[in-house]
Amino acid sequence: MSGGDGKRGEPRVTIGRRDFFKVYAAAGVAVLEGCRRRDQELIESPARRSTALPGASVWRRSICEQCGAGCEIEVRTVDRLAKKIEGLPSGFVNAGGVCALGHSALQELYHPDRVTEPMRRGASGELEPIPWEEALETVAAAIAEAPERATLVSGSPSGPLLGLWRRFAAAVGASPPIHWQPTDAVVERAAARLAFGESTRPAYDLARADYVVSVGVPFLDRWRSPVHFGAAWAELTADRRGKLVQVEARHSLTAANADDWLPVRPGSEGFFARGVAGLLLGSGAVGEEERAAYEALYPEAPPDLAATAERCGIDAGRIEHLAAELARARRPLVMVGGSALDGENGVAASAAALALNLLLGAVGREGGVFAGVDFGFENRLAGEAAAALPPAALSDRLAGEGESGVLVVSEADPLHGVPGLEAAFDGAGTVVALSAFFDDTTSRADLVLPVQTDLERFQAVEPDPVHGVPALLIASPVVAPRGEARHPGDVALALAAAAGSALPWPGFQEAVESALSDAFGVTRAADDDASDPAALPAPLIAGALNARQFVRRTTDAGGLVGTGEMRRAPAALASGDADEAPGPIPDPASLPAPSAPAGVESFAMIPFESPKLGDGRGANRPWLQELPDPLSTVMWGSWVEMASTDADRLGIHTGDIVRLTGTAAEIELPAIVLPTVRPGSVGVPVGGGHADYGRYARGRGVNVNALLDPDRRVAGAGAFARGDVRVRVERLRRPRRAERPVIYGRGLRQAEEIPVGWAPHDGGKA
Amino acid sequence: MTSEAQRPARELDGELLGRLDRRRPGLFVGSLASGALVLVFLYCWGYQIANGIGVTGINRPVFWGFYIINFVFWIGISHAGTLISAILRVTKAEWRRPVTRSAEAITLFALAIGGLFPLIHLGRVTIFYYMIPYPNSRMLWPNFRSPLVWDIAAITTYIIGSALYLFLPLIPDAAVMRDRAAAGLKKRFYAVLALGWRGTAQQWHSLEWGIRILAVAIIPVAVSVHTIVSWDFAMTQTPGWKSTIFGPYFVVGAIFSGIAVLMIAMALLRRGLALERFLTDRVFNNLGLLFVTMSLVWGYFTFAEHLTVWYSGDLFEKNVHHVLLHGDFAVPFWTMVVVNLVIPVAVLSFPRGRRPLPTALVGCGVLVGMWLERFLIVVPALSTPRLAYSIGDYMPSWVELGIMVGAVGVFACLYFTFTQLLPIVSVWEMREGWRHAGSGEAGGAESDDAPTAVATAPAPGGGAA
Amino acid sequence: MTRWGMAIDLDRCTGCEACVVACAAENNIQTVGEEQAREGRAMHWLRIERYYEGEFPNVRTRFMPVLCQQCGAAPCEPVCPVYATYHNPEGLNAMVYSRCIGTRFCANNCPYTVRVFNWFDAEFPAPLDSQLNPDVSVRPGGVMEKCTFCVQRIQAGKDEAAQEDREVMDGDVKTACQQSCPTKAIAFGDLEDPDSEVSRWAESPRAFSLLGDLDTRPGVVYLSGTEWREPAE
Amino acid sequence: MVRRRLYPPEARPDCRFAGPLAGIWILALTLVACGPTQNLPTPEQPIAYDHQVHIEAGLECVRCHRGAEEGVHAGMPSVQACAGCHRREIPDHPEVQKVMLANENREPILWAKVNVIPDSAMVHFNHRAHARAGIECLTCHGDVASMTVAEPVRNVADMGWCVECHRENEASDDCLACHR
Repeated sequence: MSGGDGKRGEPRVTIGRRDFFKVYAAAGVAVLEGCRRRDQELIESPARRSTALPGASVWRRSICEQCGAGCEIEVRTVDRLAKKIEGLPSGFVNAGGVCALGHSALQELYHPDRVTEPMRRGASGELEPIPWEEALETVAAAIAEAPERATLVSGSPSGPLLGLWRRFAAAVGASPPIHWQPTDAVVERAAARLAFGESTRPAYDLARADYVVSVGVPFLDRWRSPVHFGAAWAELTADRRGKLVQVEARHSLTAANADDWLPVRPGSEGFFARGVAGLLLGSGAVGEEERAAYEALYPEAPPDLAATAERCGIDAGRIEHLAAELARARRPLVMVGGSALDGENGVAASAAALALNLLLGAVGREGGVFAGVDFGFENRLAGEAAAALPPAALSDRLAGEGESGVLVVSEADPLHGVPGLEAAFDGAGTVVALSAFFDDTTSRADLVLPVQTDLERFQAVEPDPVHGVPALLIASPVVAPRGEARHPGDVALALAAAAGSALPWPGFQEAVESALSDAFGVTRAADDDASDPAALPAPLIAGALNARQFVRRTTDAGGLVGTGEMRRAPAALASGDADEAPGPIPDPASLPAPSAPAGVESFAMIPFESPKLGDGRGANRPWLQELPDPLSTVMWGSWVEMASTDADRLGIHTGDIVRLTGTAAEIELPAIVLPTVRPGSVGVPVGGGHADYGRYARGRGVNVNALLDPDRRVAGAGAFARGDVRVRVERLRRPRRAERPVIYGRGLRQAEEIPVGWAPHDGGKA
Repeated sequence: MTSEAQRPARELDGELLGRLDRRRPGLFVGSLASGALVLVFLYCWGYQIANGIGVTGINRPVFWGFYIINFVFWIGISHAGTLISAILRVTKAEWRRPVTRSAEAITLFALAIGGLFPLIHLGRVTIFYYMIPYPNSRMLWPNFRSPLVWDIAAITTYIIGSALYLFLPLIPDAAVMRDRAAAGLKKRFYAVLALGWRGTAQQWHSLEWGIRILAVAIIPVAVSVHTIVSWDFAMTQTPGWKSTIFGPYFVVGAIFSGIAVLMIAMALLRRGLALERFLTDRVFNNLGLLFVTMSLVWGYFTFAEHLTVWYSGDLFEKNVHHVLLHGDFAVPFWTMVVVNLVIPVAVLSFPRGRRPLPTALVGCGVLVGMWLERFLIVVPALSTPRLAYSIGDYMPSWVELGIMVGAVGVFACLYFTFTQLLPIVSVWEMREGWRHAGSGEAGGAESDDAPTAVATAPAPGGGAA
Repeated sequence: MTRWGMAIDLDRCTGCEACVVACAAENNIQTVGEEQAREGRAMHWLRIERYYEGEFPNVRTRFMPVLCQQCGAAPCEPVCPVYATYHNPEGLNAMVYSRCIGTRFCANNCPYTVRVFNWFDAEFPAPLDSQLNPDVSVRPGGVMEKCTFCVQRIQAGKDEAAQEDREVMDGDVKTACQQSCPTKAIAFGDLEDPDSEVSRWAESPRAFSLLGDLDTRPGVVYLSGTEWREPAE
Repeated sequence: MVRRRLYPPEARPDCRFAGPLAGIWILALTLVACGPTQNLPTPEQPIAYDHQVHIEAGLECVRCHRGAEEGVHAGMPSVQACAGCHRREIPDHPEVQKVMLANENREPILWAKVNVIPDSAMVHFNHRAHARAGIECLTCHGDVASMTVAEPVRNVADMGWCVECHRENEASDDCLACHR
């Protein structure tokens, strides 16, 4: 570090104090120096003692509840403030990773527009703050008045919490709560029931497969756990070991990373699966019992190659090639999900795709598909209460005897998900929203109860069994709750008490603890029969002493997780008894083709969840709004992806404002022309255009859900159909400066160019 | 003519100064207008300092914009005076006499403004002094490897040099003004400027030696200044900037624009002060020839620069080259070529084109063209970075435009003030000129007739005594 | 002597951009808002560049995370008039905010366009500011900034090691982006230490330097199995 | 000779302004000399805390400023901690009363920082690193033990001083050691 080394310019050229008076050139300047501002800063004596040193980092275990995946995280706190979220390296789902949405939980926690006190819509029509007790009284009264007409909606991914709501509904005599969850979650269960005879979400062992056909699964975008499946994908494709083929109409992030992309016509995924099945059966690579198992499901003959190619709109050669590679592969695996499931024929389609695994003998095999065994803890809190209802039940109930019935929405935003329900909402009576934000539903509510966000609350989560391993994750709060926000579970219990039908627990944590101790009792009693689905898998609780110690230990240890050995094939197939075996499945081919608005050239619109905003939950975080979409590189707002050929024909250029007209409504948004969009289809991200949801989301972008018709359902799984929407596309105008899309990669006109100089790396030595 | 040669010096002075003193409405209006523009300038700059540099249109990747463009442009203008008048003095061109003073004034003021732009351009102008090498409590020097620090050195030198160069020949005239002014503040002011000039032989002697030494010394300085300015660009690795030709290219461009300004200034002076006898058509003719030569040289450099880039086939260089010649910047580029090369050659090649009016008009065109040239050097290179993903664009904000226009006002304001306070035409040199014209010797050795000048011009101070 | 370096395996990068948000969270990077972003003033220190090859339906998509390459021979360093950016003894391309006067010369001279500028003072409406990382200064307007290789973590790592009276070991310092990457596509450590993970990655035959022919000797190594071709005309 | 020719006796340059100019110059230089290090203000504190008394009572610096040796920040004791002792020690002293009151209301006490490094310097000072190096508290904070109210004795914001000390002790003089 000596003076001479100016080579890379360390500022070594310095002068001692001695020389100070020698040079007088800059007297005046130095005077400026003399009167530098000294800001009067304050330093605080905190009111309470704390063990941590001032300004020292304290890392706290927690669970990310931004989605249902159950990523285990560590939160860095300094002086009782949360600073940074990092993945827990030992996290059983995320193994140290965190996704963009997960990081942004901090901005949800510290959002300037949080709801921090209970509010009621006063005479003025404005929401006015009221004390908790009063709020609870009001709600309880409204429920008690006509419990049978009360409607509960819970959007929390946490199983136990849903269980508690079920218990609550039963206690107050209301109908079971509606579990507000993504369409594909519902459809997958239905499809799994058809294909495997067990209605659990299938778990995929992606990492250990060697040839994966993903039918519409955007598992690198969002879906069930981008972090888990991202890691699995990396393992699959490491050193070109395995291969991923994406069969999806839209060029999703997953398709972008896939080794091969088959852009089938939207809605034809099921047909595609049948076609492939036909080729496999014909190839003779299929064993006898596989063939039998498959034909039990699909007695009639699959469509031939030509028909498939025609219906799916892709080159027959590619389908053949794919089938051949599947037949050749050692550990083939077929995944299904995402946009493939969102159409009206979603169940049939995904069942057909799942059934392929039977044909490939991939069920219950390493590198194959497993039954998503969950921890069964939801039922422990629910007790005898009936199971939760699927999302679509909401519109049925509202459409039905909605009048004057109280509607309690907990941590869900149905009005953003299905704007068509607006009218039905008006029909409903008192609308009560448990929410941390004024989202579309909350701002429409008559009563708003502030709830805590992930990091403020005691968490008990049954994660989505993404790899078939049961788990229960428990964590204590990381930071003190903001304002008067309460735990939704505590609110439920308080409501029950106020409604005169108190549940046996004072709070959610106590509920979880006691339920756990019951669980031990049960399993100790019935250690031998693990088949009892309600029972805790025995290995999980070995050595646990009592509930309190258990909770203490697990909250430190982040939870309770099974082992890979606990994966199991769907019970029905495992037991193999015939009457359990599912009956014939409606052939996707037999379902009607999607309807189009009359008399115009129509496009198939594919609503998709962008990696950053997800279903819209992320829209209120500046980090995510300013995050460029990985493919279109658009920040701050919505866009519609168009194929170059279509755009040329319609005279549309990137940035032009276009109008999409559907049967229900029309929306205007900027177009992004990409070389990767399937001609005849357009892609629009969901999650934009919130009526409210904090300053960063309000009126930002467009809510594509407005184009969805609330009466369209996925057949056989009470979920709203999102896919197969036909829209008309027309160019409106060149954008005004203020409505131009914010495109990050502004050199995208040179998109094909990859100007990267090649040079052997020299280890960066200077 | 000869009659005039006999008239006493004081009358000549009187006549000339009279012409200078004559209050012209145009001048008044001009001062008002420029004053207004000065306010615009100050407002915009203040607004920018208050709200942050973000009020400009610059962005990533176009980190430099109008401010740097104008910086280079004004420094270029500054070559109108000192350099050219120095050359003229050294070559003893007779017709320089009425021109030099105004030219040197232009230099000084243009430099002052040009030197201001880098400061306006700074993100944190409040600590601009970090760039100045002075002993400080942080015990840090600036980075002498940075072309910007070289700039500071070069421009400061040039300003001081030009100021002296403007001031020396001013001394005798200041003395004249002192003697004409009634006692009071004004007299004191001129007295200070005159530094006790009495017009003795020794004073004349040392004055002329001073001027001569400066005239020779200032030429390399002037050349170096614009070379160093060019190095702000040429020393980087940015495609479109890193080029060995930039040094001479910038100097030529500077002189080119300098002459353009000079042309305009001369045309104005000639009309305004009725100096047809000095600024004859022959002068314009010669200067016109010099002008068209510079135009051709500039054209040659431009051609050479783009040819080498195109020929090299360097990918990134060619990207920049592409947007220039047929891309987003094609229009300004070809406009520049027309006004800088085509028109001057077309007009100035013919004797009729080298008359005051056409030359002045061509000069205006060249000023625009040279501004465009600087624009085309700064923006396209930046908006076309190596990684195509980051390609950007640039649109100046009203603040930048305001400051740009305001700067012109500041210049005009300074210039008008100067003309109000001091003779914009060097009186004693004119007087000398008249004498030469009278005695028929075209620009004889000045050391010889300096005494004559003194002899025939009895020190007015003496008269007062 | 240490030479901090990073290796990025492009074959593992899915372009999910978790790293970008992690970076913003760790380094108090301001979000500039829609209008400013439209001006091209978004301030990500780390961006995922996306490139397409070919035409539908055989389009190949490429993702390349581009951050400050911490060049061994950094073009940005010599041009700064005040030493606000310079090369530190550990091979970091240091950026001293309090010294920066905002000439933006360094950014012009960066071949990777990875330097970003604070056009205005940062805004963190309360209580969003509760999240700000106390180890990282919030930069005022008019100051240049860029990826620092999470220097605050490097310093913390060294401080911790010194406290425990030992040398800094490989893996002691993890950058925010590296930490959050779901596919573990980023390695970080000491390039001088032949056993460090990053050195081992850098030895890979797939390793190359971004714009390597400029000989800026980047401290960031990219790994890619398929050749990244020069742009088409 | 030359001089005489340049300035003949009858012509002297006016030097009327030399005096004032020289005056300004000297003034400027003195200002430079007593640069930023002079006349540091001693801020008003909400409670007249007396260091000397506490030290004489046998308290160590680190007893209250817990982070001074182990942590990045020295930090201030919690109100709870203050009240803990003073429940026994002179609880009725008017100044102590303020503390007790704050403790009852569970509200923090906001002290005025004595040794301030302005935010604009963007310096991240690390106490424990200096403690490790065996730098005495009084090197920067002066002999607080003999102060009633703590007052600044050094301008801790004087970078030159930091750098000199770092050089003498062969600590890192890399900018990033402090500026981040």
